[in-house]
Amino acid sequence: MPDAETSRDLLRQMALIRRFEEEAGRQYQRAKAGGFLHLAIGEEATIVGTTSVMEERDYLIGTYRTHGHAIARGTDPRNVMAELFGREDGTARGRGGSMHIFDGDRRFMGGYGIVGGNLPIAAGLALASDYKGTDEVTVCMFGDGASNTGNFGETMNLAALWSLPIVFLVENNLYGMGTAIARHSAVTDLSHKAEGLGVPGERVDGQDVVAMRECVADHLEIARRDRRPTLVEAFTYRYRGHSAADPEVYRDKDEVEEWQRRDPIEIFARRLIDAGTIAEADLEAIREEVEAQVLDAVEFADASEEPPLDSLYDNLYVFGADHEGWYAVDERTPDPFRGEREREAAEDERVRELHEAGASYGGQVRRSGGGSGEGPENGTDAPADEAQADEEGGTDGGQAEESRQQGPGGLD
Amino acid sequence: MPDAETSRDLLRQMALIRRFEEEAGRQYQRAKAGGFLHLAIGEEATIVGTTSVMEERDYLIGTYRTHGHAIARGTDPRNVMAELFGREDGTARGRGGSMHIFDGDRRFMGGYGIVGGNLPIAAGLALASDYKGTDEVTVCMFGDGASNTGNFGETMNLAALWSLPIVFLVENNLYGMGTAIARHSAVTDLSHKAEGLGVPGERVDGQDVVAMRECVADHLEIARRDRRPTLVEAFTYRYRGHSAADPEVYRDKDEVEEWQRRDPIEIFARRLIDAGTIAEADLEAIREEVEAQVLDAVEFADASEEPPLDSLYDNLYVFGADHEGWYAVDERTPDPFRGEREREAAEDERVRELHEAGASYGGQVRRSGGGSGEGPENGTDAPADEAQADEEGGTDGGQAEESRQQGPGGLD
Amino acid sequence: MATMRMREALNEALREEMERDESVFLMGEDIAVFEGAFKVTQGLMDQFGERRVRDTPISENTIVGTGVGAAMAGLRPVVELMTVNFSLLAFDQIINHAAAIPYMFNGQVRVPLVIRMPGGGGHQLGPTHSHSFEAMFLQIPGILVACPSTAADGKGLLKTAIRDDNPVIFVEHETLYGIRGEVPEDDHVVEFGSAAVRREGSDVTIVGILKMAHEAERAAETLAAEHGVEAEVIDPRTLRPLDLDTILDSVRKTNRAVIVEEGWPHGGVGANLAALIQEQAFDHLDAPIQRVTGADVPMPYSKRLEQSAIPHPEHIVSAVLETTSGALP
Amino acid sequence: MATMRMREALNEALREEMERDESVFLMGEDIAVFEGAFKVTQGLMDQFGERRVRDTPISENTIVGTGVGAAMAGLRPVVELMTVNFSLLAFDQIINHAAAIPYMFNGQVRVPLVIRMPGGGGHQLGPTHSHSFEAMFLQIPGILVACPSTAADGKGLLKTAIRDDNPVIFVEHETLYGIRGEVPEDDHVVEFGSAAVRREGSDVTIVGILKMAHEAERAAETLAAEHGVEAEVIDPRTLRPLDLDTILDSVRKTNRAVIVEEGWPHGGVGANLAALIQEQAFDHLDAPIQRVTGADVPMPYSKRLEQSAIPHPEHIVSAVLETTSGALP
Ligand SMILES: Cc1ncc(C[n+]2csc(CCOP(=O)(O)OP(=O)(O)O)c2C)c(N)n1
Ligand SMILES: Cc1ncc(C[n+]2csc(CCOP(=O)(O)OP(=O)(O)O)c2C)c(N)n1
Ligand SMILES: [Mg+2]
Ligand SMILES: [Mg+2]
Repeated sequence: MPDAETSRDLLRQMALIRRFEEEAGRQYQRAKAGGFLHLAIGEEATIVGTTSVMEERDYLIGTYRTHGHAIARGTDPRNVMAELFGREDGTARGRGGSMHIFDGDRRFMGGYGIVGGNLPIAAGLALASDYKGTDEVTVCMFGDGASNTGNFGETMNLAALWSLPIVFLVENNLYGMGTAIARHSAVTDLSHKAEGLGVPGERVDGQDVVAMRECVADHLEIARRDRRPTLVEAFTYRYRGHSAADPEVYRDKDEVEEWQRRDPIEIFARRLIDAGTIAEADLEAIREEVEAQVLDAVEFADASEEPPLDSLYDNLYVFGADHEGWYAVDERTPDPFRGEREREAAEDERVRELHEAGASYGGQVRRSGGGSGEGPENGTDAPADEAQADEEGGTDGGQAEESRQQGPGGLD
Repeated sequence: MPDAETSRDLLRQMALIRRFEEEAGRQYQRAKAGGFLHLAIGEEATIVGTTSVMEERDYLIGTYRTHGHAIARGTDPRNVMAELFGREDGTARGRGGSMHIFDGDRRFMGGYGIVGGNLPIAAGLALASDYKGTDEVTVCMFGDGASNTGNFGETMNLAALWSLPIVFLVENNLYGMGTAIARHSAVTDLSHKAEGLGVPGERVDGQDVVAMRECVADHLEIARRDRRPTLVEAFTYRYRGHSAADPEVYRDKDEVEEWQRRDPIEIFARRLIDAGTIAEADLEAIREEVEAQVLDAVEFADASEEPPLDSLYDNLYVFGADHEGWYAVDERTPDPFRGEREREAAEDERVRELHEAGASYGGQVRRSGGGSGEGPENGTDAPADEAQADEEGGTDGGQAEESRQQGPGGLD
Repeated sequence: MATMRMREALNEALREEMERDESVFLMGEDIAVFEGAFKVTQGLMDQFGERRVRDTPISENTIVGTGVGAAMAGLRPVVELMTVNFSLLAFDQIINHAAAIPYMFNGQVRVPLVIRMPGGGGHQLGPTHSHSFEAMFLQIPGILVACPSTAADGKGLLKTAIRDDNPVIFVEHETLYGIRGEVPEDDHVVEFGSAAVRREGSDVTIVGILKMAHEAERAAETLAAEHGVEAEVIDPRTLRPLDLDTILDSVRKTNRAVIVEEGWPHGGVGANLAALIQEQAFDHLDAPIQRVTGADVPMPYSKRLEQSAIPHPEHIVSAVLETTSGALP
Repeated sequence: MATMRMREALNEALREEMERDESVFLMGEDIAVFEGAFKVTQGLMDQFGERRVRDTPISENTIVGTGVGAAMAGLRPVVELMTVNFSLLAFDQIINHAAAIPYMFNGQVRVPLVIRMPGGGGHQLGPTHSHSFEAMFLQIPGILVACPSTAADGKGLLKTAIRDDNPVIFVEHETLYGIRGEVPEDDHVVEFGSAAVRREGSDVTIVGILKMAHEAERAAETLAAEHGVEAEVIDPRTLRPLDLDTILDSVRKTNRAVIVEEGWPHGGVGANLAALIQEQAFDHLDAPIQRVTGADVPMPYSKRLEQSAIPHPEHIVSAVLETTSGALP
């Protein structure tokens, strides 16, 4: 068992992530956050157990379900929430959204929307660590469903062949979207899935933060010392749907409830109280602490500005001294060299007007401080010209009608 | 041991493939065949051992090294040679070339130039067999290098998950092009590589045609009866370079010689003679038989016509009664609807001339019977306008200089 | 005529073709138990069972390749890729295999495969989930490309796609699943290679695909009401085969063209059409062909940024006025 | 000036950049022990060792993705894909990752990655080994696309690509490796986005890339000698960024344009250029812009069929005469 301070901190982190994600869900219902929202509620021990034994210099890379991963790495929840709100102070200034959180300073290397897409990138991070002669380790987290992608086989082989310092960590929550593991993976004991590819594995109880810590610490040590990859299969569960859009027809309430009885936060809290490590009052204090932190994050996010329209082309390309900033082309006028020069071009009144006209389909600009009290029908909701959409059966008609219940068209 | 007649036939098939490929190599040197030429010399027992226990209704699918596979399935060597010559009577009428042999009637389903590309297609063939309720089995052959492709992991998992009737057969010849297996695959015992993906495997001596037969027969039986996939790793060797262009810097002469002492044809011939199954005279008869067959194939190929230029768009699309044949577009005139109408358009003198002009860079048309005696500088060789190419340092200059030694630019 | 949503029209097409032909079956991620990310396959597993409606692992290249193999063996697979963005993982099987096989094996074998995939932006799905790749697919000889914008075309084109003996890329638009429209009863099929003239007009030809076909119609209304410009609006419906004749006939009448698409500007659908139109109707053009496209960026998440990166009627109106400036009121 | 082959020029660029910058390293199939399928990496493993010249398994998407990750961590990987045809297996890492990452993470991280890949036809490699995908790559915001046609440009552009902080697709042509040319000594770099005028002329502008830049020059000689037509020949050298100014200036002078590429006709490089030229120089055009492209088929193996599917000077001459018909002698 970790010491008292560490234990309290693990608990606090898990509680923070839980409360953050619950609030994110609420804000999504209020249409403050858009797109897809994939919550990891139920998987907090897997996340925090892992990050808590990583060094600052280690790399972490994950999927589209990584609000908690960033927060556990030290990213301010304010910036994560602001990203969900699509604002200037978001982790990617509103470019990435929930699926693409990133914090380079904390070596949280993203947040990737393509299932399996982060695996080869992890290999590259680890290769760089080796190439530079450091003892950094890369932790690459992905889902059970991702173990069926071509990248899985390719990357396991490459990592083993080149003895790369990676811990592959499968967050096996038993489902890839609406498909149960037995319906998507021939071998369901994922700890063995990469053995024939040169990466041995171990299964661990992902609901037990202490077990996670110990297991991941061992594997980090193998990577750091022996410079070779291993795999950890964390057996876990998400309590919410795949995304906010998920009707969850594919699993029983019973199953969910059974797993909820193994809630990683409750289990750990009980254990700490039973052992006398913390008192009920500490629990209450943690609750209040994270509540305040999350509400503050919402307030912060809501007060953050919308990205200005003339930032549309920012960071599409990196420019050196020699470049004039015209790698991109734009289409709104017949000048193919606009692109980053957009800002100059925006001085042109007509172009500015067109940009505004387009953006207005995304609602009014939010001014700082003006967030609270506005209903969901303002802000990020439906087209400006709703009546017209409706009348026609609606380019966006169907979607607009359904999105508040299901999210975008029901897609994950 | 198979009976005398079967044994003699196995030997004859292996000898035919060997002799065919030797001759193909010679014809390539003479520039009668172009492109890449990948010979399977040394791997004949792997091929014939496998096909000899397959049923006619079973599917076989392979790689770019499959002259022998088609011949072993019953394709007339004449048509294979004609394909290498790029002629009308080729298995694909000169469209595919050496890398893309196909014989639908014999359920030899190709010949694929993309490493690993045939694996998912094999899954589809097997799925169709199951879907239709037949007991057909698909044999999917590929190399050690292909086991590193994303398709390998994806297809193994899918085949196991869906219990598809496939025998995956790795022709492990220890090299993927110029890269030794230990330099490309973390796990070099490929029989275990797919175990974690749900496909158990077995290694067999690919130089021993009898062992191959027995092993593959067992696995065919599992597929046919239990409707599930397994993997066979045939341990074999190619005596020639990866392709005709290969300088073979990556392996020792010693290694090649060691494997040549395990020549699958010689070993089997000796065994049959030692056992009294055949006599030396039989050997001589087989030699003469295959010699005649291969020379006949060359003569046949050489007499076959070049595909007419107006067949360029043939079979690009399949047309029903409703279609006018204009799915394709062509660029030589500003009519985007030409495509299959090419033939009509070719009536237009200018278009015909342009086509001829283009084709003339591929040498003169070969008339039937006119093949023999022509030097390599006619026919399929360098641009018509060689002097010009030379003078300029040559669009094709460098290549033309090198191709007779190395094949196209030294590529695979 | 029945009124239904695009989603339902597509579902009906699948259902009817599966009823008609036992060799038609469906494969894709989450299409069976989950009934599809966009619910297009709703109810089909219940009706046809798991043999014919198959959930797959997340293995895009292999799913498409399995479709190719099954098609070569005589079945008619309809593969769903969850979105067009993931089709990039299957480009090898689409281009090097599905498109090439009939040709490279000299017609010994066919690949009657349909690959359905929703695409496009507008749902704030950000830079990995919002793109449009029609302009890549239309380049490839050996495949056909359909992109319906109405419920009726959704049904009619999908039925045609399934019956066609060639591999078909069937692009749907994520924001159009909810759109309602009249769909003819019975066996409604829409021929490939026949463009739909959505509105007649004499002053300018606007060509739009998928969602942009609707935006073009809206722009045309504004142009008529506010600028006295009568636009002819054409939806090509299939990009390969392409019904260039209908477009050219219109341009020969209007002498002006604007092409609207959601994809990127460089080398897009509009570039192809502009090149073809100027080649074949040069003497009829009174102004440069204008293109209205999505912005040249990976799609940003922020709703306002995203909307500013997608064409809207205002942009189309502006482009039309540019082609008509000086010439019309 | 030294005279060398394209292959040697590329090799020199790699060698010099590796000597200059320790963070530059190479990965690819058969590039180390085998020294590259086209021998571009000859001698580099011997000089730099296996740490910096790495043979990979056949895993295109993962090789590119490993390059993306290494670049994000501060290295400058140069990945070789054995041919452009296999790049289709890596389209996901190229488009959804390499191109999108700097933008989607708001510039917190860069992807200074070069992906080299030989392409094109002419060696009878048939339908899986002979294609040209420049027209797909140029569509993608977030990457740059270079396509050298001479030894000097091969060296100069590759050095620039390696130093550039953006992901670069570097397309080489398989039949140009042997071409000889003068290469300036010392640190020869060629700026991206600057087209080369290979020949001056006043009657027509011919734009050609890769091998077609050479075929365009040959056609220009024939045109001058046999038809009294003086063609200006332009090689854009990079397709993104695109030096449209140089092309437009030429067209404004010649009033006619012909674009030559080896890729497929529908939606090709030529379509993009034709669309841009007519947009921006409409009033200067005296005739439709002509495109000369590869035939709309997977490349056939037969040498004569293959050659008939690839553009040659005759086709270019014919297209030029079409644009000048009636107007010139
Ligand atoms: C390549 C790709 N295919 C499909 C999708 C759509 N998709 C998003 S999440 C998901 C399920 C992934 O399941 P898993 O890997 O188990 O992760 P989890 O969501 O359970 O954390 C799917 C199919 C995608 N984003 N990328
Ligand atoms: C996807 C892909 N990548 C690379 C190549 C180039 N290439 C052709 S054969 C080959 C080696 C394959 O080795 P293996 O699978 O062992 O088969 P073998 O040639 O030994 O029979 C390579 C890299 C290719 N054709 N396809
Ligand atoms: Mg999961
Ligand atoms: Mg091999």
